[in-house]
Amino acid sequence: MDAISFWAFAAILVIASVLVVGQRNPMHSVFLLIVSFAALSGLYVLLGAPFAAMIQVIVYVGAIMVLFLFVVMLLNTPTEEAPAGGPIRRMFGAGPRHFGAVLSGVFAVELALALRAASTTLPGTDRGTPTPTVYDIGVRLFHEYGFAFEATSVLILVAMVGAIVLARREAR
Amino acid sequence: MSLLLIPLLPFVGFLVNATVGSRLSKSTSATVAVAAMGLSFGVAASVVWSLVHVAPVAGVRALDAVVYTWMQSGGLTIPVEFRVDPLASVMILIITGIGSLIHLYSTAYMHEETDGEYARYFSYLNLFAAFMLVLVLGASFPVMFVGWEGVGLCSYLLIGFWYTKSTAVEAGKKAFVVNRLGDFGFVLGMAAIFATFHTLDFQQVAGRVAQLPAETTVGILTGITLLLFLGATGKSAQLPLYVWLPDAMEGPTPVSALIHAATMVTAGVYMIGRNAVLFGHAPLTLDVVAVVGCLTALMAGTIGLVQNDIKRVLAYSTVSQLGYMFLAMGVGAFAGGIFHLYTHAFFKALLFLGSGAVIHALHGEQDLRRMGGLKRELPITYWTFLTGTLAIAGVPLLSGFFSKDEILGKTFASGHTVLWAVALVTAFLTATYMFRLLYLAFFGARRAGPEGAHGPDPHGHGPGAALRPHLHDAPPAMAIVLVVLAIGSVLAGYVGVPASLGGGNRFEHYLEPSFQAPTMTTIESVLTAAPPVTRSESAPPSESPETEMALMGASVAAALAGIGLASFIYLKRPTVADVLAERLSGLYRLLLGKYFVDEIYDALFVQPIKRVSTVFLWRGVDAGLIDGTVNSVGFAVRGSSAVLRRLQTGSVRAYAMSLFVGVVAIVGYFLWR
Amino acid sequence: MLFGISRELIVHLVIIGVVFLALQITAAILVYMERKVAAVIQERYGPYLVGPKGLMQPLADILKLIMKEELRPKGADVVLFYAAPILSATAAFAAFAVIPFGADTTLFGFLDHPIHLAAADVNVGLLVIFAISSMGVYGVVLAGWASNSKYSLLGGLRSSAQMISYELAYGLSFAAVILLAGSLSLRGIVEQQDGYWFGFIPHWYLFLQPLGFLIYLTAGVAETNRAPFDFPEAEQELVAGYHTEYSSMSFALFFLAEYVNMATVAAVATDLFLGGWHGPFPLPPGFEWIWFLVKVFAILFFYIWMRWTLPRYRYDQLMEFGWKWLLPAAVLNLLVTAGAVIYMGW
Amino acid sequence: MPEPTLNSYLLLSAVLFAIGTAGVFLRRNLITILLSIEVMLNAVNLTFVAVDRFRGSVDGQIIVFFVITVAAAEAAVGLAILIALFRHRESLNPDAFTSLKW
Repeated sequence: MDAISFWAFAAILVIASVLVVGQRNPMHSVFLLIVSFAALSGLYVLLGAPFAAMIQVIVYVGAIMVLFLFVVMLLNTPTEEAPAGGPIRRMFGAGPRHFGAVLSGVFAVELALALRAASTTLPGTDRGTPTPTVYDIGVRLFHEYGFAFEATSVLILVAMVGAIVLARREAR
Repeated sequence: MSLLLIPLLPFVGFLVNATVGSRLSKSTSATVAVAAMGLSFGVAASVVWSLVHVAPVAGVRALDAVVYTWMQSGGLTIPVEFRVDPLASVMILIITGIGSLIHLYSTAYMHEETDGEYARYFSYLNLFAAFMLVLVLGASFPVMFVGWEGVGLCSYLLIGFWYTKSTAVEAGKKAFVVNRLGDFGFVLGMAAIFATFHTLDFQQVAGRVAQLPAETTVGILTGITLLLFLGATGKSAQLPLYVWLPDAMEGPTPVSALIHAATMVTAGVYMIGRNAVLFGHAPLTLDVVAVVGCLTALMAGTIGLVQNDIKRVLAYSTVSQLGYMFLAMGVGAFAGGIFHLYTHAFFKALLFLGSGAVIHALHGEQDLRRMGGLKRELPITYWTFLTGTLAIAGVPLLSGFFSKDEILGKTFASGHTVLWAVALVTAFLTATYMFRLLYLAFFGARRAGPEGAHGPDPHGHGPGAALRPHLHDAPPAMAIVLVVLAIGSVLAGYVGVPASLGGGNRFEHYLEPSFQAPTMTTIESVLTAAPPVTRSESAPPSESPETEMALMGASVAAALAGIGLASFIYLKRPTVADVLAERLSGLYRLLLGKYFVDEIYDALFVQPIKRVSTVFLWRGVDAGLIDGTVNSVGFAVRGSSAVLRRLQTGSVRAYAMSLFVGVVAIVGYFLWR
Repeated sequence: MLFGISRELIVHLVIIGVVFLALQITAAILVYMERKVAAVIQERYGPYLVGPKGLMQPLADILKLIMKEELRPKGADVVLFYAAPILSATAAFAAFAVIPFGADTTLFGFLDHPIHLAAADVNVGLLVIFAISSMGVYGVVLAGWASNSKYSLLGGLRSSAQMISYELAYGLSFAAVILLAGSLSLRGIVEQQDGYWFGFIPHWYLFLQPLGFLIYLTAGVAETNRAPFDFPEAEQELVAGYHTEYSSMSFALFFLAEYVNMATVAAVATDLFLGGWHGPFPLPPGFEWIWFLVKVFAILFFYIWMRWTLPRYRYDQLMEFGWKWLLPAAVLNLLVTAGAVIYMGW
Repeated sequence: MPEPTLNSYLLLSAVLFAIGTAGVFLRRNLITILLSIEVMLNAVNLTFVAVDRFRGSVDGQIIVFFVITVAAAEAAVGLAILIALFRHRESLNPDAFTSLKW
């Protein structure tokens, strides 16, 4: 049961992400990303972290992605402009970008190898172990991580002000 | 805590006027400033009251207030600590009391200034008061030094208050630089003290000095005290560093009254009194102090005889009175010196403010030769000024008499007959030039032509403003202050009536604890410390009342003679003055030129330094070495960056790429290592 | 055990099916209620032809919608255009899944262990509801954007902005209740509200959280884009807002979603503030869910009533109200509650 | 169908991360690039939660919480900057903003 759902979620996740970066329409990208987030939160639930899953959905899907949506609608740039110039120039112009893609592939392989280098026989995430409750998280968050919490809130405040200042159309 | 409040209140006043002052109306900022001082005075009074009723602990009567630990390194711990003992109490009363009066006076005197300037003036004045109080209340050298430098700064700011007047600015700079010389000595003295006693707290220093067997350490102590005295000469305008004070008269008159007569310039005297025990152990220094003081007194007096600027005369008289105080300190009559300081504060402030009233009435006219006959026109000013003059001249039963006589007596008693004689002569001179001033200003006929208000005109009246038929006397604010001070300078002396005149000389006894080492020491150490201490105590071998009376008579005679001479020359035969000037033209010019000290200094120090700075420091070091280095570094950087900047393609993707390549490389390295 | 499938599983599936159907029926009933109530308020007859007292009207509506032709504006984004209504409907139904609507029961001995009456019993149920209701925005925005029409776009933007703004107050009113109950699970919260004060006042959070309840209702109205906050479909301004371009079933889905959302909001309100299935007087075991239904429909009636009574706000007024009044009020409420919990031990 | 182990989660997040980076390099639209960055962030979050589960602690989830918060701030500011940029050049192509160079 868990196995099935894991592979299902994983598949959705990977495919959605690939599509996010794989096509040119930002609107579609946004929605695909939402899908991948949903899959991710599914994985969190599997990992016995429903809290994280819900936070993921509430904050990412409920807030951040809406923000992206607004910007996409506001700027209304449906698809990114196709690379300029003839085929050759396009090829070479695109050179570094493709190189980057290849590089990231290499990176993935490296990580995979690193994991293999580590013993593959890690104990599975069996459902037997008790899942930490929201209560535990809260206690720890507000004690050990109290300062970080406050700092983050300040950061958000700053970000808010900054965003408003930056995006405001200066009056003239 | 209230102790801390004393300097804090003026400081708050300063903050207010300095920050929002320019937006406040004149009346508001004036109210703030005066209120700050007034409150401070009230607090000071209450503190002194409680001090009088506190029982001496270990021979020390003092109230402490530690604010916080300022610095701590190794064996050195300096708390910001305020301490009020009898000596300090007298000082704070003078500062806050006279200070408040002068603030009040200024409200009227500076009224022609624009709002902003007005506020600026009062902010400076308040700041000065705050620093002065810190200076006086500081319980250790560093704290005192803060105040010491602070008042220096304020005096600089206030001398150059009318910064559009080049002379004022020059004078300010001069004062600043000359004071630096003194402070240099002061700082070295501090360092030496810490090296010797491992503490900078006055009481502890005194205590440890008392423990030292005098003979062994005379050398060190002499050195230390001489350095400190250098500082004192700088601040209190003694030879050789007195030159800045006369020029300081460029500042507004109330400033001259407060800073350059009543309070700041007496800081040096106070500092010596504060370290009485220390100085007491350095007989040599004491003699130096006495001689320097005496010479200063004489020289300033002689110069004062011929000056024509009303304020300069007063300035020189200040210098000479300060000389008196140092003389007193030098002969070990610490109480006497402080006593004179205290009375002097009254009548000299009074005189300055009186002259201020005159200048105010004449719209900035300061030249005695253009005055005269003001007696009828400015009655209040005249009478108060007269009181002040009598007081300073040492006419019996006025404050000046008691203090000056005290000093003369102590000097004679301490066996410095020569100094005594010189001091006597100075007393005579004092009387003379003060009455010359009085007569020239108030008697005879107006000598100011239609071109009346030339010369320094700080109030920005156009020329011919003096054409006005009637001169207005001091406005109420000023008049009140003048009267109060006049009363003060009459009565101030009576706290210290000498025994021979049937007074208990309570003042002296009140102050005495401040000049003795705290007896926190063991008996034998006190004994070892005994011989010098007797000398430092302000109780010299008492001479018989007859001699005392005789001395008194002498000083009175000197004073009266001076008055007589002055009235003879400037009332009976006004021509005589010019005749004398003709006859002794050499001497006259010498005096008029203030012994050409400024010129000498200029030739001796200023010019050479200038030359060295231009040729070597500027052309050689600065332009050649420093600029050369800097520029070459700059060129090097520019050259290299011309190459490196090519990396800055400006494309975000490129940056990300480089970063990521790095990541991949590093991970790979750790993988295939 | 039959066919190796435990009764629990069967019952569970049955419950899910029941909830699903119930919601659709509720929607149908609501359509009818809406029109009847409107008619009563406006002194009309309302639907009365189809069936007795027009009871069959919703059926007719649905048939009509199904018969209609699917239209798609030119230049619309095909995928998203059709994804939108599905998404909003899905979200609407999913949200209800975690809502418990009855006390544990063995269905009169059919089961040997009592079972929770809820499609899915999650211990962070409130968070789930919150998350999914925030998902609901997308259907609207998507529809607005995908149908490539200015009215739709405006409607979509408006409603998304509106939902985002009111989600804050919404969530904060949750938080107050969570503080009181000390649990994120809806069931737990309902259990907390069992019992009575002085034996007759039911132990509902409504009485501890009057302000919270008001805030919740208001925000809920805004969340569901109902009058007086129905800007996304402000007829006079935007034709029909984000679903201007929709027709036939896809339109029906939006319609369905709206009513299901209303039902959800009402149900949550019932569980959070009105003590769920705990009534003024207890019902025989196995029938508590009746209380639940009664309360839900009371609130729904209130919604409809409000819609036909209150005029629509102006958009800026709405935003101003949301940010300057509702949110501060919610924060205040939360603070007071926290204080009460700490110092008075509520 | 093999039972998922910690490794499979980590592998998944590695792949996800790689996809994100690839997106950053490939796309020519700043919005999409930001989205790719979000993908990378989530890859990391997944690692945290997985290891968390493995160690039976909650710190990972808390860190995830912080990551998400910071991501929110980042998105807000980033998008604001993006809007400002778009006002100046009618484009979101990162290659259009290369004026900040030597």
